Amino acid sequence: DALRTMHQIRAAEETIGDMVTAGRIRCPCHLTIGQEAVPVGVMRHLNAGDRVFGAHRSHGHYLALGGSLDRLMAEIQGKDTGASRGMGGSMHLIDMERGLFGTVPIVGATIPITVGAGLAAQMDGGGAVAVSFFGDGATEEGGFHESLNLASVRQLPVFFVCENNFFSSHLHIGLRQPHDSVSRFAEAHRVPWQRVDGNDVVAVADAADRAVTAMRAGQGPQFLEVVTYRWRGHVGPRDDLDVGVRRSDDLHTWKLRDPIGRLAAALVASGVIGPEDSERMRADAQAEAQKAWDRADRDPFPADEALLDRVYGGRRDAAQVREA
Amino acid sequence: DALRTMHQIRAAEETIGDMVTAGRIRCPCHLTIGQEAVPVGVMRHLNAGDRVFGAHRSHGHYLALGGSLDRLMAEIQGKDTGASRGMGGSMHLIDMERGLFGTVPIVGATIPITVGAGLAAQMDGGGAVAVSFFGDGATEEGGFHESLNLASVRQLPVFFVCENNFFSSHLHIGLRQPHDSVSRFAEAHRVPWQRVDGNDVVAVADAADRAVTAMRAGQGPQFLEVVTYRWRGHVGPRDDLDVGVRRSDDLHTWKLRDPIGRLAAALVASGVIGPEDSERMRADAQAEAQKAWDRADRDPFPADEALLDRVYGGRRDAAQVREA
Amino acid sequence: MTQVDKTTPYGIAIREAFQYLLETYPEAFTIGQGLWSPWYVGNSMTDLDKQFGKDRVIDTPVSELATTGAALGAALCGYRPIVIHPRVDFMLLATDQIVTQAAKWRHMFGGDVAVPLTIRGIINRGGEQGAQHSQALHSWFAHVPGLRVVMPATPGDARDLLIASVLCDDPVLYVDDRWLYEEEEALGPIVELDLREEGPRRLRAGTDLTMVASGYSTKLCVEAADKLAESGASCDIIDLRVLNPIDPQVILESVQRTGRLLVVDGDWSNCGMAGEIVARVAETIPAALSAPARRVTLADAPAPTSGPLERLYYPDTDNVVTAARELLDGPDVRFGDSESTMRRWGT
Amino acid sequence: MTQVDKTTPYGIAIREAFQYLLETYPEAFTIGQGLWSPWYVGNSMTDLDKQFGKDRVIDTPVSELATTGAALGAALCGYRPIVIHPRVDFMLLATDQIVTQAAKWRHMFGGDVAVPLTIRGIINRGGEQGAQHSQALHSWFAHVPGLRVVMPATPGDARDLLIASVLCDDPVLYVDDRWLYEEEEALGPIVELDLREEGPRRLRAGTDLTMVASGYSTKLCVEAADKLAESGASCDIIDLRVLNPIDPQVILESVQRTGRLLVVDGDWSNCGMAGEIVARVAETIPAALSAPARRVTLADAPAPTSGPLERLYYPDTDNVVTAARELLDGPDVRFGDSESTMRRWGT
Ligand SMILES: Cc1ncc(C[n+]2csc(CCOP(=O)(O)OP(=O)(O)O)c2C)c(N)n1
Ligand SMILES: Cc1ncc(C[n+]2csc(CCOP(=O)(O)OP(=O)(O)O)c2C)c(N)n1
Ligand SMILES: [Mg+2]
Ligand SMILES: [Mg+2]
Repeated sequence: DALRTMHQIRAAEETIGDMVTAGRIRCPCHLTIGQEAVPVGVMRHLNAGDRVFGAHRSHGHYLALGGSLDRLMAEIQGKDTGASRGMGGSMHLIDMERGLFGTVPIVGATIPITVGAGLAAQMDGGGAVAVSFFGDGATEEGGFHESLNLASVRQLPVFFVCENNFFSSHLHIGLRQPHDSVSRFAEAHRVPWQRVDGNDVVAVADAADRAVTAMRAGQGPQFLEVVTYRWRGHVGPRDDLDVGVRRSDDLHTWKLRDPIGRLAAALVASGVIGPEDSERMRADAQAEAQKAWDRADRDPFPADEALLDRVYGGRRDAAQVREA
Repeated sequence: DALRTMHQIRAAEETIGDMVTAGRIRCPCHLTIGQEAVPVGVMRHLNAGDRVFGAHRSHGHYLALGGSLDRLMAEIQGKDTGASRGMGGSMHLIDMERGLFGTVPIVGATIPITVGAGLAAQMDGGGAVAVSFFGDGATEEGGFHESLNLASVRQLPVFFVCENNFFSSHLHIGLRQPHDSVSRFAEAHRVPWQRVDGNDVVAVADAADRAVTAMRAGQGPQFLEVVTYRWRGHVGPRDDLDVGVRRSDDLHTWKLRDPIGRLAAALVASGVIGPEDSERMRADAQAEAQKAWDRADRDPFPADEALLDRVYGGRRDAAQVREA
Repeated sequence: MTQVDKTTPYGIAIREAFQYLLETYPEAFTIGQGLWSPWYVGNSMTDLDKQFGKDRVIDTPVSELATTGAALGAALCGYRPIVIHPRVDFMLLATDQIVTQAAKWRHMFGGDVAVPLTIRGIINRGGEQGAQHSQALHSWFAHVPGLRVVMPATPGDARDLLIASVLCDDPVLYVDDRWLYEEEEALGPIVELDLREEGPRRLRAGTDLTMVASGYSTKLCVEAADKLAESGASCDIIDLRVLNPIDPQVILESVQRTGRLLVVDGDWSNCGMAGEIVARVAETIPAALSAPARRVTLADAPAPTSGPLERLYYPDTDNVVTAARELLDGPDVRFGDSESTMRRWGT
Repeated sequence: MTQVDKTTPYGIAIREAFQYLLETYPEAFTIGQGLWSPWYVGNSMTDLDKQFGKDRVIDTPVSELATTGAALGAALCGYRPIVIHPRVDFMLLATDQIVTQAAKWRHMFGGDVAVPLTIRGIINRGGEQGAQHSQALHSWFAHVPGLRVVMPATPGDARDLLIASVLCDDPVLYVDDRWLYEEEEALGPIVELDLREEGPRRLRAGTDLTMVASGYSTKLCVEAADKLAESGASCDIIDLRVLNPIDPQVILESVQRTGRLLVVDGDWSNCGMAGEIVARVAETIPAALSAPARRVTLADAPAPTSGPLERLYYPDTDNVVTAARELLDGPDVRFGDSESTMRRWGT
C-alpha cells in the first residue's frame, strides 16, 4: 500500500516530467522523485480533521493524502477540473476534503499558516494536528523561527516536517548554513525533535507515529527532520548536474538508496509480496498516470469570468461589477 | 572612568525622565536606567573604525561611545543642533564619527544592518568589528535568526549583544518564549556565545574583551547575552508596576544589584576611589545633564526647508523642486 | 450633538465591536501584540483578555509575520480571527502574509476557499515619534486585488465596519487611527452590515465643492467645511469608508454637480489614494471639472520628529480650508487657457 | 535598427553595467539569491562570480530580509551594494528594510547620511507561474518618499540607469522585467548619468494621443503606436524611466498638445502608477483633456496560472491599440454631456 502510493507518486511525476520535456506543460513543476517516502510515511498516521500544508514541491503530499490523480493532472494543465480549478497549477494545490489545506511556492510561507491551523486545532480541542512540510531552505526564512517559537510557547499541536535534501535551488546547504542538520533549530526553540533517514519509509512512519501520538495527547509541537535527496533538478525533469560541487557523485549514491527499491526489497524478502509485484505496481501506476493525463487533456479551461469572479467571496461587489 | 560614564548615563536619563514628567518632552524616551553596565562594559573594547548599532533604548550606547550630551539633549528636544539634526529624536540617534552608525525603534531592524557593517569590515580587512545591541524581544523577530545564520555562514566579525532584561514592553519573556535564556539561538546558529551578569561592568567588559579579540583575529561572529533589568517602564520614567506578575518583586531585587553601586563599592574597597567620590561624580553628572538640557533648550529648531531638503542627497531634484 | 444623548468615543466603539463579536461568535478571536497590556492599543481593547480569557484574546511575541500567518491559518480552519498590529509600521513585517498569502489564497485555489481574516492596522503617528512610528500606507494595501480595505472615520463605522469586516469571508484590512479615538458620536444599536454592500458615503451635502477623504482626513474635511460655510461656501463631503474595491459612483455624481474636487488623504501623494480619486474622475467625467482637481496629502518626506516640522508634515484643517479656498476662488478653466493654469496650479 | 549595427539585448546590457561597475568601482559589490547559479537571473549576471570572485558577487541563504538589511549596512559603511531579488514577490519579505529603513535612514538622521544602496527587483511573471510569482508593485515603492524608483524600458537604460542608480547616494529600487531581456538595441559607449537629472523621456513624437508607460508597458506602447500609425494616428510616447520622484513636465507638455492621454502600466489599477499620471494631468491641466483619460493595467485580480486566463490578465499590444482607438474615435467631450461619457467610459 505504501509501496503502491510511492509508485503512484513517482509515475505521476515521471509522466509530468515527460510532458514538460515534450513542451506540453508551461507551468513550473518541482518534482519530488527520490523523496516519496516522506509524504507516504507521514500521512499514514494522519486522520480526518488533521490539516496539512506544503510548499512548491508538493505533488507527493497531495497524492499521499489520497488526492485525485485526474485533478492533479488537470490542475497542472490549468483546467477548470483541476484541484484548484485551474487557478494555481503545480505550485498551488489544495484538497480540503482530504486535509490538504494548501501548498504555495513562497518559501516558508505556509509554516506560520500551519501554526494557525494548530491554534485552531487546539481551540477545537478534538486532538487534531496541523502538519507543515517544508525544505531545508525554508529554515533560512525568519518566519520559520518565529513559527517554532510561537508553536512552542503556546504548546500548539503543530508537526514541523523538514525534508532536508541538502539543496535550496542550486545551493548546497554547506554554502547556506554553518551545519547541515536543521534539528538544532527545534532544539533552540524547545520543540521535541527526531532526525531520520528519509529514504526509509518505515523509519519515517515510526517517527511520525511517535510525534503525532504525543501531539494528540496535548504535548505540544513536534519537529521531524527527514534526510533525503531529490533526484531531479530544482524545477523540471533535468537533473541539475550543472550546479553544486558534489551534486553528481551524491546523486549516484542517493539513487542506490531509492526508497521504493528498498521497501520493495524488504517486502519481497519478508515474503509479503512476490518478486514481480513491485514492477507490476510500477507499470500500473505508469499506465494510470498516462490515462489521467489524457483525460485531463480533454477537460475545459476555466471560463473567462473566472478571472474576476474568483477574487472575492459570493457574487461580485457593486464596485467590482462596475470595474469589469 | 567606567563609573563616571555610568553616572553620566543615569544622570542624563534621570534628567530626561524629569523633563518627560514635567511635560517638556513629547517624543517617546525609553530609559536604560539599571542597564548602564552593558554599553559601558562593551564600548571600552572598541576602537575607531568599529561600528555600533542600537535600537529604541540607546541613550546609553550613544553616551558610552563618547557622544555629546548637549547634542543628545538637543536631539530629544528636536533641535537642529541635535545628534540627528532634530530629525530623529530619542529613538533615532547617530554619531558616525564616534562609531554610532544608527539606532532605530523598529525592533530587530538594526541586526541585519549590523551584519552588513560586519561584511564591510570583512571586505575592508582592517580587523574592525560591527556591534549590534538589541533586546530579548528582538530575538522573536525572524530577521534576528536570518542575521545570525548569515553572519555565521560567512564568518563575519559581528558582535551580537543581547540585553536580556526579561521584558518586551509589558510582557515577561516567560510569556513569549519557552525558555528565558537567548544564548540557545547562538548555539543553534553556531555562533560562539557567552552569558554574563549584565549588572557587573567588569564581567561584561571581560566577556566583550574575549569576544572582540576573537573577532579581530578573524574568527567570525560572537554572541553575548547580558542578563539585566530595566528599572523604569518600557517607555518614559514610570516604572510599569501595572504590568507583569512578578514585576514589582523583581524590580526590588534588581535594584539591590545596581551596577553603579556595585562598581563604586568595589572601587572604594580596593581603595581606587574614596568613599565620597562616587557621590560627587553623581552630583557632577547631574549638574552637567541639567546644564546640557538648558543649553539645548536655547538652540534653534530645524528650518522649515529641512522637511524636504533632507529627503535625498545633494540639492533637490528638478522633480522635487516642482513639487515643493 | 447635544449634551443629553449618550455619545460613544471612537476607541470605545471599537471595543464594543470586539465585545459584540466575542460574545456572539464563538469562532471569533483576536491575536496580536499588546492585548494583555493596560495601554498598548489605547482604550480600544481594554480588559478584553480579562473578560473573554487569554485563549481568545491572545498576546504574542514580537513576531508580526508569524502572528499574521497564524491568524490566516486559523481563518482557513473556520475561525474569524482579528489580528492586531498596534502600528502599521510593524505590520509591514507581515507584508508577505497579507499581500502574497491572504489576499491571493481564495483566487489561487479556485475561488471557493473562504478567508475570513481581519487584519487591524492602527495608524499611530505624531507626538514626535518620527519616521518609523507614523506610516499609514492604506494606499498600498488598497492597491492589492483580493484584499478589502476599510477605513472608518466615525465611531459608528469604527464599530459596525469592524463587525462587517470580521463577518466577511474575504481578508479585510481594517485601518483605524489613534487620532480619532476621542471623537464622539451617539450610536444606535449594532447592525451587522454586509461589507460587500458598503462603500463611499455622503456625510454632508453641498453644492460648491466636493471633498473626498477617509479616516482622520474626513474629520479634517468636516471641520474645514464648517469654516468654509461661514464664508458661504457649501461643501459636499464624501467619506470613502471602503478603499478597495472602490465604488466611485457617489463621488462622480457629486463632482458632476459641484465641478470642483478636493481630495484629502493622510498618506503620501505619489500613487496614493488621493490621486486615485482624481484619476477616477478624470477617466470618466473630466468635462465636469470646472477647476483643476486638488490633493492635500502628507508632505513628500518621511515623518520628522521635531515639533515644528511635524506640524508642517501632517495636513490640518487650515491646510484643507486654504486648498478649498484656492479651488473655489480659482478661475473657471473649463474653456481655460491652461498654460496659466499650469503656472497657477502646477505648484 | 539595421542588420549591420551590433545590437545588445536588455539582459546582456544589464550584465555590462555590472561588469563596468565591478571593474571601475572597488566599493561596488552585489549580493542576493542565485548569483552563483547558471540560470537564476536569466542572462543578466552570467559568470560574474567567476569573473569577480565570490566575495564581490555573493549568493545567499533564502533570507531576503537579512540580505537586504546587510546590503544597507554595507552601504552605510561606504560600499555601493546592489542587492538582487530574482522576483519582486520575494523582495516583499524585505519590505521593512526597504521602506522603513533604507528609504528613511538619511532623513531620519539629519540628511547627511549617504545610503548608496541599489535594490534590484526583477519582475518575473507569466509562464503560468501564478499569483505568487508575478507581482510588479513598482507603484507601491514609488509611493515612498526617500526611495528612488527606476524602471528601464530599453537596453540602453537598463545599462546606464543601473550604473546611475549605483552611483547615486540615495537608495534606489531598480526594477527590470524578464519579458524585456531579449529586446535589442545598438548601444553607444557607457555614460555615467546623474540619476537626479533623469526623468521621463519622449521616445516618439506624435500629435494625436499621448501614451505614457514604463518598463515592458513602454514596449507595448511602441508596438501599438506602429499599428496605429498604419491607420494614420500619430502617438506621442513618454517613457517614465524614473517613477519616484516623478517629474511630470514632459507629460503635461505632451497632453497639452495632444489632448488625449492613455497610460499603460503592468501593475494594478487602484492607487497605481497609471492613476497617478492621470491625476497629475487632472490637477494641473484638466482643460487640456479633450477626451477622458484612459488607463490600461492588469486585471483587478491576482495572477492566474491557466493559460487562457493569463492571456486575459496581462495587457498586450492589442489591448493598447483598442484603448487608443476608442480614445481617438471617442467624442470630444470638452464641452461634453458628461452623463453619456459616464456610461461610455465608465466601464
Ligand atoms: C521567499 C522566497 N524566496 C526565494 C524563492 C525561490 N525558491 C523557490 S524554491 C527554492 C528552494 C527552496 O529550497 P527548500 O526549501 O530546501 O525546498 P526544496 O526545493 O529543496 O524542496 C527557492 C530559493 C521563493 N520561492 N520564495
Ligand atoms: C517590529 C516592531 N514590533 C513591535 C514594536 C513595539 N515595541 C517597541 S519596543 C518593544 C519591546 C522590545 O523589547 P526588547 O527587544 O527586549 O527591548 P527592551 O525594550 O527590553 O530594551 C516593542 C515590542 C516595534 N517597535 N517594532
Ligand atoms: Mg531542499
Ligand atoms: Mg527586553
